[in-house]
Amino acid sequence: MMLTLLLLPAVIMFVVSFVKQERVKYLLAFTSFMILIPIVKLFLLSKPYNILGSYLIADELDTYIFLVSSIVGIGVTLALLTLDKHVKVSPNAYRRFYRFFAIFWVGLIFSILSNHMGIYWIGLELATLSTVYMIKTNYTAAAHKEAWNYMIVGAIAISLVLFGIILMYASAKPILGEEAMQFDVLLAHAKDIPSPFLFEMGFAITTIGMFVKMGFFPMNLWLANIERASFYPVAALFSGILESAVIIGFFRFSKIAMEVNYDHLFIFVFVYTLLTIFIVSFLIYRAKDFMRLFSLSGVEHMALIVMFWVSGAPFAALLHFGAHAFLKPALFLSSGVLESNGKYKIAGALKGFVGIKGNTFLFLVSLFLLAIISLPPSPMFFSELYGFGAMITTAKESNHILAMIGAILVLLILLSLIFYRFISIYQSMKYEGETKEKDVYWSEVVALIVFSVALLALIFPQTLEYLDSIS
Amino acid sequence: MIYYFGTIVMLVLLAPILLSYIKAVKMVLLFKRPISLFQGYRNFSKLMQKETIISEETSAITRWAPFFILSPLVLILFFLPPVTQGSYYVSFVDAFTITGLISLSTFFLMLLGLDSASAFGGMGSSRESFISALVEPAMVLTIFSVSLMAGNLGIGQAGVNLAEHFPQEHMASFLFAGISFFILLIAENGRIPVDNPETHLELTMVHEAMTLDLTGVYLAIIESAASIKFIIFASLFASLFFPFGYRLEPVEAILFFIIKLFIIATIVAILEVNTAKLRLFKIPNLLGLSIVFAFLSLITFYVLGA
Amino acid sequence: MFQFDTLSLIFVALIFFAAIPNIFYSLGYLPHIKRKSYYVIHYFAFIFSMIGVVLSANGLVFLFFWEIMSLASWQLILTEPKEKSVIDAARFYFFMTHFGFIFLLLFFLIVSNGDLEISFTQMHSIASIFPYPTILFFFLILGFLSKAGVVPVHVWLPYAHPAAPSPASALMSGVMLKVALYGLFRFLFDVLYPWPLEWGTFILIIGSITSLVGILYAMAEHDIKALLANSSIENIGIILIAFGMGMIFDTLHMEILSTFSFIAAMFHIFNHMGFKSLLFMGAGAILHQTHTKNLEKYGGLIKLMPVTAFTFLFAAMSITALPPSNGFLSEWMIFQSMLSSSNITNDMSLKLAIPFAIFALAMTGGLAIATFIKAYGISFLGIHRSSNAKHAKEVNFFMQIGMILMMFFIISLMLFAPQFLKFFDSLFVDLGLPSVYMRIFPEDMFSIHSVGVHGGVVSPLILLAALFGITLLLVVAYKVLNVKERIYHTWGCGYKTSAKTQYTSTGFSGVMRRFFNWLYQPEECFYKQNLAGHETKFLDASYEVKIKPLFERTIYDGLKKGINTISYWVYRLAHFEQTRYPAMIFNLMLFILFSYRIFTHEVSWESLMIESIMMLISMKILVIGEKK
Amino acid sequence: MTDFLIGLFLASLIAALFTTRLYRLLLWYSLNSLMLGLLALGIGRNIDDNAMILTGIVTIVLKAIAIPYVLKNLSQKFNFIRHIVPEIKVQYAIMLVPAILVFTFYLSEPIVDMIHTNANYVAISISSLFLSLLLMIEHKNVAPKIIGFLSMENALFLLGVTATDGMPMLVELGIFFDLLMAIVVINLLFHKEELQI
Repeated sequence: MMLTLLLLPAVIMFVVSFVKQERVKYLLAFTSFMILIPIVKLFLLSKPYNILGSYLIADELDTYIFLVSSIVGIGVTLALLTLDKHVKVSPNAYRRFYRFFAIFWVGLIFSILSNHMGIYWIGLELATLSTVYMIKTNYTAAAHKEAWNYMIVGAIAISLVLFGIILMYASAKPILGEEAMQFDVLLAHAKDIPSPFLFEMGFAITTIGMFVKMGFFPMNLWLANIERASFYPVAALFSGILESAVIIGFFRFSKIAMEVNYDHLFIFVFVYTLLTIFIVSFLIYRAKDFMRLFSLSGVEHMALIVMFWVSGAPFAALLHFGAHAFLKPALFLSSGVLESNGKYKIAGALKGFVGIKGNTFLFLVSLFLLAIISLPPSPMFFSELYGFGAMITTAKESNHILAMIGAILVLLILLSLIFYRFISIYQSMKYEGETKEKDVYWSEVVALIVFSVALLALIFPQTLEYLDSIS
Repeated sequence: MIYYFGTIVMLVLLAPILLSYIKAVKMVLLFKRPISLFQGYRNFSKLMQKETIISEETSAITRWAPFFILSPLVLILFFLPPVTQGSYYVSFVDAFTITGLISLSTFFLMLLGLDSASAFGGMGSSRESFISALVEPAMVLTIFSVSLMAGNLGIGQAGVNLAEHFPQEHMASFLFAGISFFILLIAENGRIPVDNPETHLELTMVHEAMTLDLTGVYLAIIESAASIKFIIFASLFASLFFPFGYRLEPVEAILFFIIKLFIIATIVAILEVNTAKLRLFKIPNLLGLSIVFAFLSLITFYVLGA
Repeated sequence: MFQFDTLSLIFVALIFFAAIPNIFYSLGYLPHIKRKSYYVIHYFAFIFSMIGVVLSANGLVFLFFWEIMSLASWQLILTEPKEKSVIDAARFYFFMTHFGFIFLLLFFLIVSNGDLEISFTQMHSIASIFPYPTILFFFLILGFLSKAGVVPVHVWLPYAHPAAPSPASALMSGVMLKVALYGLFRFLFDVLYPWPLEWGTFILIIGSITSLVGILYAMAEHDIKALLANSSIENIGIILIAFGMGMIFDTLHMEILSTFSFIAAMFHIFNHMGFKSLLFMGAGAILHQTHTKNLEKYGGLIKLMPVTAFTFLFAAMSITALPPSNGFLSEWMIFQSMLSSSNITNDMSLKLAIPFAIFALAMTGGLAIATFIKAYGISFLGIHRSSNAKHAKEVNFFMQIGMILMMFFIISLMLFAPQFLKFFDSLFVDLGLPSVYMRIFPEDMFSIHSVGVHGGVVSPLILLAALFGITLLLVVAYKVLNVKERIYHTWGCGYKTSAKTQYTSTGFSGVMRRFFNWLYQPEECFYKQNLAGHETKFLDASYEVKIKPLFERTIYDGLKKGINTISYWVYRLAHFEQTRYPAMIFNLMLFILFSYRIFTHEVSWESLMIESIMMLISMKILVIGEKK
Repeated sequence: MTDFLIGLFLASLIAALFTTRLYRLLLWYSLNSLMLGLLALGIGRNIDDNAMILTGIVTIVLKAIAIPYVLKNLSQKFNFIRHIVPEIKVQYAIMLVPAILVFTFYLSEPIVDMIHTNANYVAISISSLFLSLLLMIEHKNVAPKIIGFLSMENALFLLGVTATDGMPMLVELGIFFDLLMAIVVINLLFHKEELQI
């Protein structure tokens, strides 16, 4: 019942997208707003709520992530209405985009709500393959090349994930049988897995797959190039929704891995993410255009979320996740406007906005830019406080404090490098360069407003309590 | 009390005489016919009769600065250590206040130099600021070590203590402090080799350059300020570094003190005759010397306790 | 959430004393600013955030308001982003504040075990069991003193403060630096107490160095606001000297003396707030009228803007510590506290550090006189050096009100010194130190006594009265004589006296610059247009000096270079061609699985070596490939 | 019997690494999948698990016959380059392949005493994963990369079949569905090559 309700809008979208009509795009947008309704209903239900036996279970964690993703989706589809004002795009491209958006959404539903490794993987694969096609809605050679790139690397990553899943399943099957595929059962019996090494191997491979997909080291530029080549709403979808589908998987797997052997997990993930942030920060220091800048910083934030999660601050991780999921798509959407006078023209990009629309846009974008580098009162400020706090606590418990604190210090210095870059970009956007008239459309402004309202909602005490209760 | 005021009056009267005495000694040494000791008074009365010319480029500073230059120095006279036993001395003022008051008068002197938009004035205050900036630390350090040896910061009390029991155990640092203070005495009062009060040659001018545009009463005030400054330093030197003859009968003590002052003046005069005026950029070497000595005395006192 | 103990309240009082005249002043300054609402919003946000910082009672609130404060001040600097230099200054400033924030964050996280809502006293219990307290101390130092502008993390300050609109820079120099010091005080007292001797000595030394460096660069400045900013660095150094002495005494269990030094530090904090705000207001007034910050363009302003000139002179006398001004009193107290250290017998490092500090402080005093003579004389006295200065007028009513109010505050600091000292004394009694008020003022209010054995005495009011009396006498005598005056113009050796004949600011500091050449290493550009081949005769000549601070040249530029090279190599590394992606993943998996295998089962250097060799080979074959 | 089939599976995969012709590659791939299917059937009969048998049948039908056929059609339709030379030199390759095998056995050595099934199966499937990665690495053009991806899928199945005696039915079907989806997408990607707007 609930499942059909969830799937319905996607199915409608899929069907409608075959209608060759000019007006149809508004209908599509409208249907895409519908996705929110069942999700809100789901959100309000008492948890845990079995949607499909023990396969799809809605608990606090996944409903939260699902809600966030759906809001992002709505914002993106809103901004999509005026995509053609900024870039050359044919109406069929629109419909094709929605067709695959529908498939993407179905995949997302399964992967996020799943309580079952296999189903999680199936959903993820579905989402990935459909996004491959979304990249192609932009008819350029670059987009085509990147689509292939994404196809190949994404396929590798996905198969690695599945491989790891099977290994984990194999490690737990002797005691759990078919049940071993279910997250909750596995978590419950994680302590008495007969072959922890097999499990850890599986976990390592899965994690590599996921990290590759999130664009961690060494694939940093891979994601950046793809998002550069595709339309900015697609980029927004990538960083806003697809990543969330990946990260929830990581959350679930790492929870089990923590039970199995915390030290191995922590060292492995910490070193990996630290390396990633090192590379990314220096890449950002040299970034020359908005898309790359934003996607690299997206990678950075993903790494931070992962770090926070494994160092035992799920609250911080979730808060940071929410903030990032709202901020990054917003920035990607605005980048369509910002780049309206030249892709690599950063100086003066925030100049020349007139009227209410323009000024609202200007205000919101500068707000987002300052929020993404976690200046208060952005939610990221608080999440980073708590996340690093948890890190320090783990450092204190570990038996070589100084090394850990040194590592955290290095991490913070790298972040401050990114901070410096963003500040200089912000200033040059706002105060340098020549003023050139730019036009903004209501859809984008409304989308940004939606995102900012969502951000505000994040720092309400109730929300914080809710997030605290999740972990 | 009578001795207290007596000393002050005595010092005020003595101030011009001492300067002209130095001049006279120098002339004697140069086989010239010496000027009379009262030349200072003559100049003073001459200047008092002249009209004052005020430059139209100047501002209120010129009208007020001379008083502010003189008054702190006059004030210092009241704070000097006692000359004789049983004489009253001010207990609520210590060495820093005195250095502070001296720099207060210097401050206004420099402003005065800059006020008349002449090249000389600027030059003078620039050089003066340079010299006083280097003098300041030496002075503070010296006074530090002396008052440490005297065991009291109150300048009057310090003088008394030194007179009561001479610090044999700290002879080394006492000596260093003495040398450094003597250099300061020369530098602060613009004597050769730091400055040459006689000539009006822009290469050598420091103190004179600042007051070049003054005449009449204002100039008289400045000159008397200079002489008072000299006597302040001289008497400080006398009572801090030659703390003898304090226990004599009051009148004899005062006479002895005056003799000490003249001895100091003679030393200065002889020094002036025998040394050439230093180039401006050589001056820091001299002052650096005094800083070093002051530092040494402090360090020796602190570390070696000698 | 918030707390209202004496320390907080004292700083709240400081902020209010600074803010009230400043608000009047900026009321008058506002017409000068284009983006009014922007300015006003950030201005008040700035003030409130500072109040929030000093009132906050737990780490979370503190950090929150701290960041808001940085944010607001950064935006204030960007109020008038006309030229590039302002934008760069703002960026530099914001980066440095964030840099400091990192260390604060680490400090707080360590002493609060990640739960930032706990109170400072609970933090103390956590910090006391932390094995490496010195790390905490250095985090604290880097965090707060990079904001307070202490050498070597001071380079941003002379750029940032002048770039802001004058009321804002008055607030930044006058108050924000003090808020940083508040942080230092607060957490040294509440969290990291007791202190080892080295900490005090360290603070003493950096304080001395800071004061020297600050005043030396102030001496060489030609931009009046930058000059003032540099002198703020110097004063922060002085405050730190006093504070370091206090810490040293406290470690040596001379509580009386330590309280005395702390009181001296607090007193100097208030004084510096007063005169530095006033000086910045004056500089702002000049800037407002002449539209330039360059000292060389001023001159003769005393006739055109008397109120500004008078207040500026007043503040200058106070900052150069001339008796009996309040500045003199606080420096006197600091000297006294250092002098009372004569009977410290145990520690050699102290015996060398304290004389050095004394020397530094004295040197600073001398140089400060030179600096402010230059600042005042060149800008207000003589003849105007440019048409900007020629057409200056007295500033509007509100700005005058602001300056006069601030002057009154400074006067009150001088006249009511005993009351203020009592106030500070109560603070340190609150912090568990003994009260020394009765020992500073044993018999009467008139004379301030040093608490050291055979300490010195000073009595500002008597001095003031005496000075007035004697001056009055002289003036009266002058009037009685009624000498007749003649108005004539300055003698220019036969030449016509003009702006060109008088000393420039470059010329004024020339002697000093030449003496400290090894520090400044100035780049001089000298231009002379000779007349018919004569070496000595010339139509026109100009001489300019640019000084780039030593630290900036060495540390900061070096860092920038380093980062650029690293980022270049990372960039090269990350841009391998995309056909290599699978290869990279291959190697990654190889590496991680291998490491897992080793670290879970046998960790030995052989296996590690084998792994590394294997990784190298496969990297060579798969990723790097053949040389084309 | 099982070990024999596994050996053949690995052999066909290694052979695929050294081929220089596209159709030969397709052939090796289909043989590889055939071995997998037979393996599934065999094990399914041993532990009479119908799901497993079904999997085997589907594998043979889909992977051993349908997909190579489709790919061949595609290659004729969009005339791919059929002469595909490995990037990596043969001498390197013959060093790498045994190295990988040794490494994976070393890797799975601790598992032996942990699980009842043969740890070498795990080793072999990991190594076949690496090998199919190698297949993707050593070719620049798209078609062999796709084959590599597909044989990676096979490696997964091998692991699923041998180490865990088959995964839940639902999962296996899902995987097949995704495989089809992937083929469709690839097809579309090629198609778009044609109608560039």
